Amino acid sequence: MIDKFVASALEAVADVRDGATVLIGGFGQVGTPNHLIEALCERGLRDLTVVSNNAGTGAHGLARLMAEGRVRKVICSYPRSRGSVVLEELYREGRIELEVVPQGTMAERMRAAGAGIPAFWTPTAAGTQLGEGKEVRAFGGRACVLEHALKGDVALIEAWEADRWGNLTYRMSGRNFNPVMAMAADLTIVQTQHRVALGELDPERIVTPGVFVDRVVHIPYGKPRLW
Amino acid sequence: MIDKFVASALEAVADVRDGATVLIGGFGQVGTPNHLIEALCERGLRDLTVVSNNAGTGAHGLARLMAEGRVRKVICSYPRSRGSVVLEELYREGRIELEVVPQGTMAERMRAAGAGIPAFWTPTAAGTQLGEGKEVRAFGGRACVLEHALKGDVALIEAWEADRWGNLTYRMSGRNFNPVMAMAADLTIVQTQHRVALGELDPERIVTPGVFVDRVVHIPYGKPRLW
Amino acid sequence: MDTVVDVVPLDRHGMARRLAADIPEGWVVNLGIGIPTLVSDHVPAEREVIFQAENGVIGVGPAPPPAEEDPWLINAGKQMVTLRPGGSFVSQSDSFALIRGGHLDLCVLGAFEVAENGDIANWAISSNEKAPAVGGAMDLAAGAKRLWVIMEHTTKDGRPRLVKRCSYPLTALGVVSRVYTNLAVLDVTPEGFAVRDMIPGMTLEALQARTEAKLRPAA
Amino acid sequence: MDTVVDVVPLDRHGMARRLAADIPEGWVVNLGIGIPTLVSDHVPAEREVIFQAENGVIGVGPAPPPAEEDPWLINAGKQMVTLRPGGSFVSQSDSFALIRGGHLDLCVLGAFEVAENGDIANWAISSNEKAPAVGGAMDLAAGAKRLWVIMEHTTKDGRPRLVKRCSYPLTALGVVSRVYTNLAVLDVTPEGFAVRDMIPGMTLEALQARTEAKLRPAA
Repeated sequence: MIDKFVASALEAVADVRDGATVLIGGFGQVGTPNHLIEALCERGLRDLTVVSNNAGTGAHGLARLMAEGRVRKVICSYPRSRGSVVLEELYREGRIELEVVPQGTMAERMRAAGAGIPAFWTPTAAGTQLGEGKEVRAFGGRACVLEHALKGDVALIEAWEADRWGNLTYRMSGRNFNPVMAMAADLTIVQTQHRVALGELDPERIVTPGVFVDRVVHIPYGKPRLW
Repeated sequence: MIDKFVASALEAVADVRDGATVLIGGFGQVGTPNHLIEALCERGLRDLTVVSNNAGTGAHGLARLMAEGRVRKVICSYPRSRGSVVLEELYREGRIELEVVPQGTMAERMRAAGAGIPAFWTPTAAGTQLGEGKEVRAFGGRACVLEHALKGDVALIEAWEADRWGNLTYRMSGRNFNPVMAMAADLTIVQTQHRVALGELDPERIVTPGVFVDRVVHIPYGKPRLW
Repeated sequence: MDTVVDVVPLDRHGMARRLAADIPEGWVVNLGIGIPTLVSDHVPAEREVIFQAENGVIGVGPAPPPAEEDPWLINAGKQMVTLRPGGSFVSQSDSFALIRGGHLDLCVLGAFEVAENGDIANWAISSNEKAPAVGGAMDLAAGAKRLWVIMEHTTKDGRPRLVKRCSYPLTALGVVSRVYTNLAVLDVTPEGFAVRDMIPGMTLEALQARTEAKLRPAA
Repeated sequence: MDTVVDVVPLDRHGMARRLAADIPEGWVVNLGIGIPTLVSDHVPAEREVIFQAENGVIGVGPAPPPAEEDPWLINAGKQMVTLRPGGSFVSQSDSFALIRGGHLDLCVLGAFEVAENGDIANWAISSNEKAPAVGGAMDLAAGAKRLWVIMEHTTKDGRPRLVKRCSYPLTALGVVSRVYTNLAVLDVTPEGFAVRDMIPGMTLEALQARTEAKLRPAA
């Protein structure tokens, strides 16, 4: 019997390694796998590359991971959120690498990784600072830059419902980066608000098929704390 | 008030032009916009390019469109279905152009058109007959071919439910190419089995947001006839 | 610079109202952070305009009353919002497929500068002190069918924002089609900025004095 | 060619049964048209294997009894199927993202020929009489984590199908990892075909006589 549920967040992240590239879902504080990130902090890893839209607020989650010196590089679109002081400080002191990527390009690069596309052309960022150093080619008279797939060793995801095959649904704007990150990593780990029996989810309403999921932890966290 | 419903299939396709590229949803006979295709036949157009996974069976739908000489070129992955005699005959006689595309590449080329990606690299077909003449580049040591976005002037789609904004759901394997074609054309026309009030569809269960849809015709066609 | 007597520049809401008046029913619209966000407040409820947020909300409604706030439902500015009947949720990748694939009828962004060739600079100041943050600005600017900018006509110290060439880092090249300022509405044309209309009392000469790029009246 | 006495080649179901025995629980598997489709019948119901069909069905179950047939639910071979509890529906683009993105643990295809370097030819004969039809074969062959081929060891007139180089048009290059025939199971290794096992009574010599490529026993 397939059963992707594991007992705890710590168990779920037990084999993440030093130097891993970790995709972390969520937009703002919504749909963020906060318990999995805290568990990752407990592991005391080194040299992680983190891909996340935002770069953490306050002293928890991703901000804690960075503050404790676990992160060598952050790839994100919007590091400057309310209370994102940790990254600002590390960045100013040159103690962290930062790759700023347009949000849509970031999503598309992960979708490409998940869909077997090694690289694609996009007009986004062509002719701008963020396009510097990239290969340029015109399509239909429009300058485009070549962007490469962005693959994770691990993805940390928050879902609303999950069954033992790892089928997932999301709640409202908690969907955000979670489905695309789920398909873009070698090891996809999910924290879910609700655990449901196999067959309980309407097959038409499953957003992430379990095919993309490796482990699930049931963490009925409740409402996101916005700030 | 936004209301994308029109009265008839004929009205829905009234402004499709000679030479148009028409994306036609469906896989086998499931999820096929059969009434819209028949309406297109009535228009008596010329030089259409049709993009469809299969190339029609029997004497109806796409087979009729081709038999009546409306189609200059077919882009598809699997022209050889049970009863696909019309295409076979036209092809043998050199009276129709045929571009055979791997099914996943065909889907991805339309997804690229819908997502603003002018071109992408894929290992599919590299080193084969279907990759001949295409630009080749290795990524991670693996040969890939460059594939270009495939955009429609018009897409003909079958949905299960639709509301006046054009939000769509599909039924089981009737989903197939319909969502990707809906986003890949300048003008997307839908025939729907069920018409529902705005707000009746669960926002988490809408597969194609109305943003991608231009016109909807209510055609309670019933079960697909498999052959 | 000459003085224009009796001219009252639009405030933020006045600018948003002016722009909102030009959005027809049925358009799919993304609003940037800041003044652009105010635009939706000035579209009459009976005119159906579909507002889209980068984080996958299609059919964004007005801010909820406090009792109905739901932290699961936020917009790209991380503010709590509502969903209109007919709204739906998609992933970030599907949301940006919509944005980048040319399915937005309109995107409204704020800016530091707009150049007469349609270049926009709105994401970074040149200083390297702070971590740069781009969000979805480059995707929106490059992807929408129409890009309208809403901004003050000049900086606080009177420096023009409608310029010959942008001095700030670019967001996208040649994409702005119209600019709404506190003083005027201007189209970006192949011949540069064309003034569509001005606030009462404003003259083309006075507007030109506040603008680096050359202005001409709209045809 | 020598004669092997008392050897009964596997029939189609025997081949499918032999392959099914090697699929562990939990794998995500796509089965091609023809003999591959039979494989699912030989996976015991209690061993959960997730069968995927190109047309967006994940968790394909067995064929329905006639009373429960639903024409809305077909597989890539256009046969009516069922959906297992836990199954789901996705679009063709999401289905091929799954296939091409390396999320299939296994794809099983039929073939005309497999070469000792792992090349597979299964989609077209060289003749130009009929319209060529590729379907999803090239995507599956290039995209799956493992590609196993199931086919008769030789053609009906005794011509080898396990060859040094394919003579038919290729489907994908260097991707086959194992071949199940009516006579043997062979791994494709950097050194060519290695025989894992043979049907009772078959010898390596007799198998070699029916094979163009050089065979060696598995390590």
